[in-house]
Amino acid sequence: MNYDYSAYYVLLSLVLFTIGTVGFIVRKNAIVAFMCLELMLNAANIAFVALSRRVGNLDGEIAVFFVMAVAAAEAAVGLAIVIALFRNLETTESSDAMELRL
Amino acid sequence: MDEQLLFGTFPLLTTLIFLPLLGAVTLLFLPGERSSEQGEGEGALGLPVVVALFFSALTFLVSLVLVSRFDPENTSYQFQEQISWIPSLGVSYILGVDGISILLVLLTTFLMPIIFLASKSVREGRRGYLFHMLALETAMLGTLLSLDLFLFYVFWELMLAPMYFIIGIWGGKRRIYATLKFVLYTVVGSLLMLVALFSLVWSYAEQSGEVTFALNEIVGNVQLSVEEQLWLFAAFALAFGIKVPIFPFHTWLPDAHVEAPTGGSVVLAGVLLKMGLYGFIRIAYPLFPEGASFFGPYLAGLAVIGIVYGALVAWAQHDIKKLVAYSSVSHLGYCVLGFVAMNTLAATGSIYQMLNHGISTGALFLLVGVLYDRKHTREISAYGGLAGKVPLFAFLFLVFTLSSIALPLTNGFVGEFLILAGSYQQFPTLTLVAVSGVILGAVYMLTLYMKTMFGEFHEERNGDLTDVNSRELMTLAPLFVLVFVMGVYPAPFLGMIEPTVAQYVKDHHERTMTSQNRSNPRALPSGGIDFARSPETPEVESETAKASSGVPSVLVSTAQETLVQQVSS
Amino acid sequence: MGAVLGIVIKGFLVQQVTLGLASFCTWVERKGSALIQDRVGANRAGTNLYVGEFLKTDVFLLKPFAFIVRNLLLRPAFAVFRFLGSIGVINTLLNDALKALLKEDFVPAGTNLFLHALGPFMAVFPVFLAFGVIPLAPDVQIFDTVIRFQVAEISTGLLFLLAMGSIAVYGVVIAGWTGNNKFSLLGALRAAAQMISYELAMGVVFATVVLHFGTFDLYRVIEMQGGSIANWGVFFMFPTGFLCFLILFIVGMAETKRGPFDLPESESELVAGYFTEYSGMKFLLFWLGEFAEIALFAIVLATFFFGGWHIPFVEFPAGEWWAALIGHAVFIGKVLFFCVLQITIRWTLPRFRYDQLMNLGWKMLLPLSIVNLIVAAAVKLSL
Amino acid sequence: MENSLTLACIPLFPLVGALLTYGVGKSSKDLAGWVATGASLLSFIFTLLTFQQLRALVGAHSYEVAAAGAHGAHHGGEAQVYRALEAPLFEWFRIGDFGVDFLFRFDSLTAVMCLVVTGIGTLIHLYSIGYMAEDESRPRFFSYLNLFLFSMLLLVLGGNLLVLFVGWEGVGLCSYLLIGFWHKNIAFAGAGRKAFVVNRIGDAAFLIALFLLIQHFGTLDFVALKAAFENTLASEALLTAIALCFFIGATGKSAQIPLFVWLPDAMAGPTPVSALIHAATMVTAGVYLTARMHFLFDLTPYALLIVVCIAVLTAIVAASIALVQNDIKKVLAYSTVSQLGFMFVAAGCGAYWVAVFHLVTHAFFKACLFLGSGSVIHACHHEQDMREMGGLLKVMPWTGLTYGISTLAIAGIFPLSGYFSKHHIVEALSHSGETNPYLGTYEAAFTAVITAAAIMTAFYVTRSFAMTFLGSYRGHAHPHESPVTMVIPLVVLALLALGGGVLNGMVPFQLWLGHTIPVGHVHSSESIGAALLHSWPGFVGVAFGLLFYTVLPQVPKALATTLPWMLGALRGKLYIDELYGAVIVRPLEGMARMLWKGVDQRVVDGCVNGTAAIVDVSGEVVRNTATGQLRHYALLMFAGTVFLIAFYFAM
Amino acid sequence: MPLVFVILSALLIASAVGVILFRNPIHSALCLVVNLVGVACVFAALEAHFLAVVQVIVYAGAIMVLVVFVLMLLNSKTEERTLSGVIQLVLSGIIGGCLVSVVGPFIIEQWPIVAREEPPISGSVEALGKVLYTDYIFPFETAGFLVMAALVAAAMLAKTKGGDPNHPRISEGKNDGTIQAGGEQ
Repeated sequence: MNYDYSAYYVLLSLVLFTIGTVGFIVRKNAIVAFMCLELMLNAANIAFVALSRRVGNLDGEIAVFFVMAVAAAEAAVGLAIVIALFRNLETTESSDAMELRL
Repeated sequence: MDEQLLFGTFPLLTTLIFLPLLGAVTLLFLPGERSSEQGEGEGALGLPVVVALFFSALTFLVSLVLVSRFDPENTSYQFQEQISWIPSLGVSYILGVDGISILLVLLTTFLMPIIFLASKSVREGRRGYLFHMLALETAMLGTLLSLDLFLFYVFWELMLAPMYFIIGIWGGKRRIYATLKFVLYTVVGSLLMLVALFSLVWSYAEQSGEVTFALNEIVGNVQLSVEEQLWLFAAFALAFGIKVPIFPFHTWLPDAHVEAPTGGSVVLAGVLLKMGLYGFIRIAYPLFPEGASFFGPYLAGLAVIGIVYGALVAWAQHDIKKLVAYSSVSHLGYCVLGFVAMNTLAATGSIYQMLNHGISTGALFLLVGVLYDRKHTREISAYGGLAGKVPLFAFLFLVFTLSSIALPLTNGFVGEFLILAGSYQQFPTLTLVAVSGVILGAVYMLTLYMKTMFGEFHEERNGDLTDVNSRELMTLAPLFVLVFVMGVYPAPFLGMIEPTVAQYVKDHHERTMTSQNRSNPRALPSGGIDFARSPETPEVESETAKASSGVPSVLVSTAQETLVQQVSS
Repeated sequence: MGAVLGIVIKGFLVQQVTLGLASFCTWVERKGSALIQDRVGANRAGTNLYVGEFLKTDVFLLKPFAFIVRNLLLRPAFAVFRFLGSIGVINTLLNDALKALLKEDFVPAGTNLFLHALGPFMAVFPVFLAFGVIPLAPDVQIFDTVIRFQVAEISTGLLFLLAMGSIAVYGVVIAGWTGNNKFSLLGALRAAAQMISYELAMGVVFATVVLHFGTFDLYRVIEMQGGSIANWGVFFMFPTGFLCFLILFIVGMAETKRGPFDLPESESELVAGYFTEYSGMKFLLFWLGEFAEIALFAIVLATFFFGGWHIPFVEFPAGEWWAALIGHAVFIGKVLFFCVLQITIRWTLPRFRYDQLMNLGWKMLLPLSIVNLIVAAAVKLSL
Repeated sequence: MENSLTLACIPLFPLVGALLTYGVGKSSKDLAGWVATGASLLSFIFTLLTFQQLRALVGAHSYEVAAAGAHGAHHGGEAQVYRALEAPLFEWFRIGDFGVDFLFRFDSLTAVMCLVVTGIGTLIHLYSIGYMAEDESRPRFFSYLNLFLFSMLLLVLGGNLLVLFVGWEGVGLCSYLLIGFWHKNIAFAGAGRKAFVVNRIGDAAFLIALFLLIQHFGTLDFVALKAAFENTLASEALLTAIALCFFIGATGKSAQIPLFVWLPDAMAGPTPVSALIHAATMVTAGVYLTARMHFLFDLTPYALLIVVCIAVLTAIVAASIALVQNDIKKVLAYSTVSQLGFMFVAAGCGAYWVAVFHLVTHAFFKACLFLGSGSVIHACHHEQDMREMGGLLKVMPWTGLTYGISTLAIAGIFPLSGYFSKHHIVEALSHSGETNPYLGTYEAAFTAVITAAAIMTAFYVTRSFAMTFLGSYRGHAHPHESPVTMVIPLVVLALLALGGGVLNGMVPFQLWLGHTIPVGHVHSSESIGAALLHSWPGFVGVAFGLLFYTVLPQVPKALATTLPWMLGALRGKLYIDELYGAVIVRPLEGMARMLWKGVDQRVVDGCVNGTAAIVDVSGEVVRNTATGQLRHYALLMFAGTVFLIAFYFAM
Repeated sequence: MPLVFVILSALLIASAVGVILFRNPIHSALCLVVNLVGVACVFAALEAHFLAVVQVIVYAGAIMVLVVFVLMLLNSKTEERTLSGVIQLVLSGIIGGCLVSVVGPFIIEQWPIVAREEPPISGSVEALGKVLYTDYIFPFETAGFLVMAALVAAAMLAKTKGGDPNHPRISEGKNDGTIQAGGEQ
């Protein structure tokens, strides 16, 4: 007799997601912001797996698999951009990259 | 309304409207403007002007034909043309002319050739100027002749564009501000009108089942609740009120006039200002009798304020054109007062005064144009004692000033007298105040005349002034003649207006009665004395309210007057 | 509760085997390199240990014990000790360990203390963890409970190895960065780049191998290699198996950053690569980690391609304890063979240039392994 | 009501003359004068012809009727049958039942007026040829004079109130043009404008009266109105209102108390203008109107009371101001205002024919006085101040003689016309109590005031005669007798002033007017002795005048020193101009400027530009949220999503 | 509340907070690594073994290495605590709190804890592989393309345009690794 604790896991993922978002908003450094993004994605993955287990089929896990693929791609491009940014502005502070502002 | 078939096979009204447009287009195909610009000397008119003149004169001829075939006795719309334009929307291309619009059409086609004659003063980009003027003429004629609400609105908006360019490009220093203000003012109003238009058509469609913009159909049988009528009338009143500058919405007029080129001012004062009141006559009053009778006294009040306010402010002006602009506000105040009084005498006077104002103010602007072409300034202080130097100019200026302050034997007096006599029946107290306008009118016009024409002459400043040359005289002569003809012998003109107006007023009172009986049974006797001439219709309402004055006249005694005071809530 | 205790015991045993292998490799390297370079190698340390006055006691009562202990116990022990000293074991294992322990733990100025310590830990920890999935001996059946000499019998054993391989990169990177000087940083960058690029080839090779064996669990892989020698990994679909072995062998060398691939800590250019700033115990950890990794790859080669504890043409009954013992010995033998092989290669081939290293990794191994995978897949499907 | 062709020609000649003079004036300036005078003469001749036709028409019935209706009831009994000649030109306009047609009607009252207008008009045309000889814009002057005649004839001949109004305003226009003739001087132009505006105020009231008539009686034609008023039951308040509006119009035109300020300033125009317009014709329009609308005024005793009060007040005030004026034309101007007061008194008492009679006689001697002063001014090279003149009788005998006769006439000495009309006025005033209860109460007071005014009139007119013609010449120009073209009109007018009284002497004047307006019973002519006795105010005034200014010149100086403030006040025209300026003109100007600057620009434009500004400001505020910081955008997005989710769940 | 869940969630939350609060980027990076491994453990706890390992390999092994790599390369300094930063932290914290407080109860009542008899499916490699290559083959291929595109993009972005003039590239054959005569390297 084992209980299904998916609700707690989803709650955990919600908390992690919120922390990730807050981090993304607060941190000025582009790379840290990017990391918070990863945090958010992982939170989503947890929820996926927990609920796929409750539902009973593997769709959730497949989704996680694809999320990881996308996260990897995104990481590559994101960091490339950060490097390009650094090369131009000599800084990784997202708050310094304000040229687009009117 | 008997459905008058197309006049013979020749669509007279459509040609009238689109002839100027044809002229405008041919203007574009003329040889390059550079060459013809330097070419002609002072005397000869440029090719574009000749072409423009030809087309406007042609239009004038067509309008003369129209007038000659117009049967004054038939009060319904004549020369009707009806083609369905956008069937899905129920919009059709309906044209028609009746006693009220016939003379305004004539005025428009009459003024345009004069404006083209006077367009010499426009130096650069004259072809564009002429193009816009011709386009404007089409729009104006279209507005006057269209009997379909949608078509009316289209032409109403079309009038704006050319005027915007005329003032915007060929205007004075602050022209951008002035033209923007003018357009924004009018557009705000007309947008409200559009909304009201659609809600009207929608509610009519609900009642009658089929969507149509045709004025004839809607006017007769649309049943709107009193409140609906009030709101819709208010929207229309605002749009038209702005165009006729009724008191609070008039501030665009002085700016537009001051900054507009001479031709622009003439057409603006001559015709465009009339469109507002024409809108009231053609659309607002027939469609919403209840709203009209409720707002009537307020409009009259505003009109009278406009008269006195316009006159006083004109008196304080230093710029001639601004002074004349404010005088227009005052004159149109009379027209509105006359029309709102809603009896045959006043309404006929109002329409007649619209014609007179077009002529006298148009002429005054032409005269100011003459001075402006020579000295390029409109400041009254810049002139003085010109009577000795330019006697012909002084004489013409005197005649048109007198026409403007409604001196008997000039056209102004007939219109003003009819308006005041008629409106006295309806709004006695307001008319007393309006009569003061006559005095103030004399004050500011004669002050203007005295400051410019009399007093000592500054040789060094105005020494080089030359009197009115032949071309300018050609523009002013027809107006000069008209002033006296319409003043001494107005019968033919009034003959055209009076029957339709009489019918219009009677219809209005009937509609007010029917809509009142339907909405609130408490019978409110219709305002004003009905001067309807047709004896055969039973004088229902005037019979009951007539005191036994024993006087053979059909008029109603003072009892009537007091009744009118308490306005239906 | 029993399972947990079992895991703890197994974990301890595996740990001892790892340390044993690591120290053996250290010794082999020290003496092996000497042998290859035709020099004597370490043979002095510990050779001058005689009993002498040791445990001579005036206390009368203790004299007999002392005598027994000195002659029966100490004297042979010291003889063995001297022998070991002469072959260099004492020098490499005991002295070096002691020296590392006693050396001053130097931390460069301006770096983050915690990270400086974390570096070596992150480098070593994943390797030891990887040993958890390796079956050291065949099962032993004792009164109806089967003992499997494998700490974690998880279905994704091989993947776990791969994961641990990728985690190891952190240690190198952090170490390099906390060294706070250009050389260590460059060393770390090179190491990281090298490890990551060779991981790719490893991944693909593992895919081919799994394609053949059909499972990630190492124990079952070895079981499948039972029977005749033909079942050995090396020989499946003949060229692919051997090719996998070859690529994996090279990748192994690269992953451990030794041998011809030891650019990161090459003395001539980068002083000591990413662990230049490390001394004392932290340096020892790096060193141990390195040798454990050599042992790890040796084990992987042995299990996947040479049939683990299987002896060709001989079958042992399952579950017997003595069979397990022989199997383990066989398995350890193979592993030692590969360790020695790696070490000898290290001391023979010159160091690759960095671009040659990268070319080899990206332009030769990776395509080869992919082709190999495709061929293997094609063949497997066609069967 | 027979139609007569000649009637239509009367106003035609001056109209054609006005255009012709201007045309001719282009070529030769002198000829213009003669053309204008010719046109005026032709018009006079045609008036005589039409007069004959009317006499023929009326003559047949006049005498027996007159005899029978000896005491025609004031309420216009059917005694006199109304005879008139008509010339309907065209129908002006017809709206519904209310129609107005351009129609001339020539009855006995109009005849008298026409004769006066065209007669004196022609004389003054003749006179102004000489007077304006050296002014180079003469053609313009003469065309304006002819235009004035045309307008005045329209006013007088008008068959209905609207045509009368056309003439009414036309005359106002011509007075504006003529007063401001020498427009180089801005003050003269200002005087012209002032005259026109003040007239316009009167006209406004006139218009209101017209509207009331249209509303309640539906027609403006005199005959129709008269019939309508026969048995109307309209409330008296209404009728009084109409009457008062007409009276305000009359005061505007005929310069009574509230609106008389423009007449003294009108002296800025050339003297013939003053003579023709501001003495003989235009100013009398008010009296003519009252006479013409007698059927209305008879029904409103209260209105008549107001008319008499104002008339008496005007008479006494104008006379007192005239006492101290030094400018010869100003003296005559105030005397005109005063005499008009006399006429309105007569009209107010219901004796319309007396008012008309005084109007006629006044036209003769006042025109003669003005022309006399004109020739004096002409001689002294436009010197108008009497203190610069003196002893001109010797130099200018003819002008002096005619001026003397007219002085006696205006003073009301027996044999001259002045006495007769003035005497009848006093008499009418004393009997006014019978017909009008209101007047009864004030009868005595009014008679006293009027007699005082008569004395003052005699005094100041003699003073002006003495200061200009008697004593020694104080000016430094060398005056000489005026040319013959100027002297002839003077002589003719002097003779008319002398014999004017005869007109009534033989009763026909009163009877003649009886055909159109109620004239009451005919008095038997009184004996010469009584007449001499009744003209005592004249003798007293003349005596004192001569005494003060020839024999005892130091008395007026003494008076001046003892009562300086009164002298100053009178000389300053009782500061009425300044009063009007302060109370009406200045505030209006201030309000105009305030309305323009304040309301128009600040309030209305303020709102318009205000809305534009609001859009600007709000745009600026919103723009600041785009800080360019990635974090801020992220925060906003996060907040937004949370809000949405919360909202979703809250639903 | 299972013990494993409590420990893991505590670990995760602590490491997550660590990621956002550490001022030195490297520290937060490492915290994230811990967090990722924690997530892998959660997957393992939820019987999704393949995902756990893949998580470690992909996230911990590849992405974080890249991140640390870049952090090292750009040696970003520790951020100093600014007032606006604090304000934003508080503000977003509050908003985050709202989110949790709003969605939390919904989650709990949406998926109540319920006893389950039949053993939950195990996320073993075979099962996942079977599903992945049958039902989800198309998304799998697109994921492949996506990653490929990302790599190309990253390469393009990070590559210095035309290389650094004074450091000619080895691959272009211009630099055989020996130090140029000019001495500058």
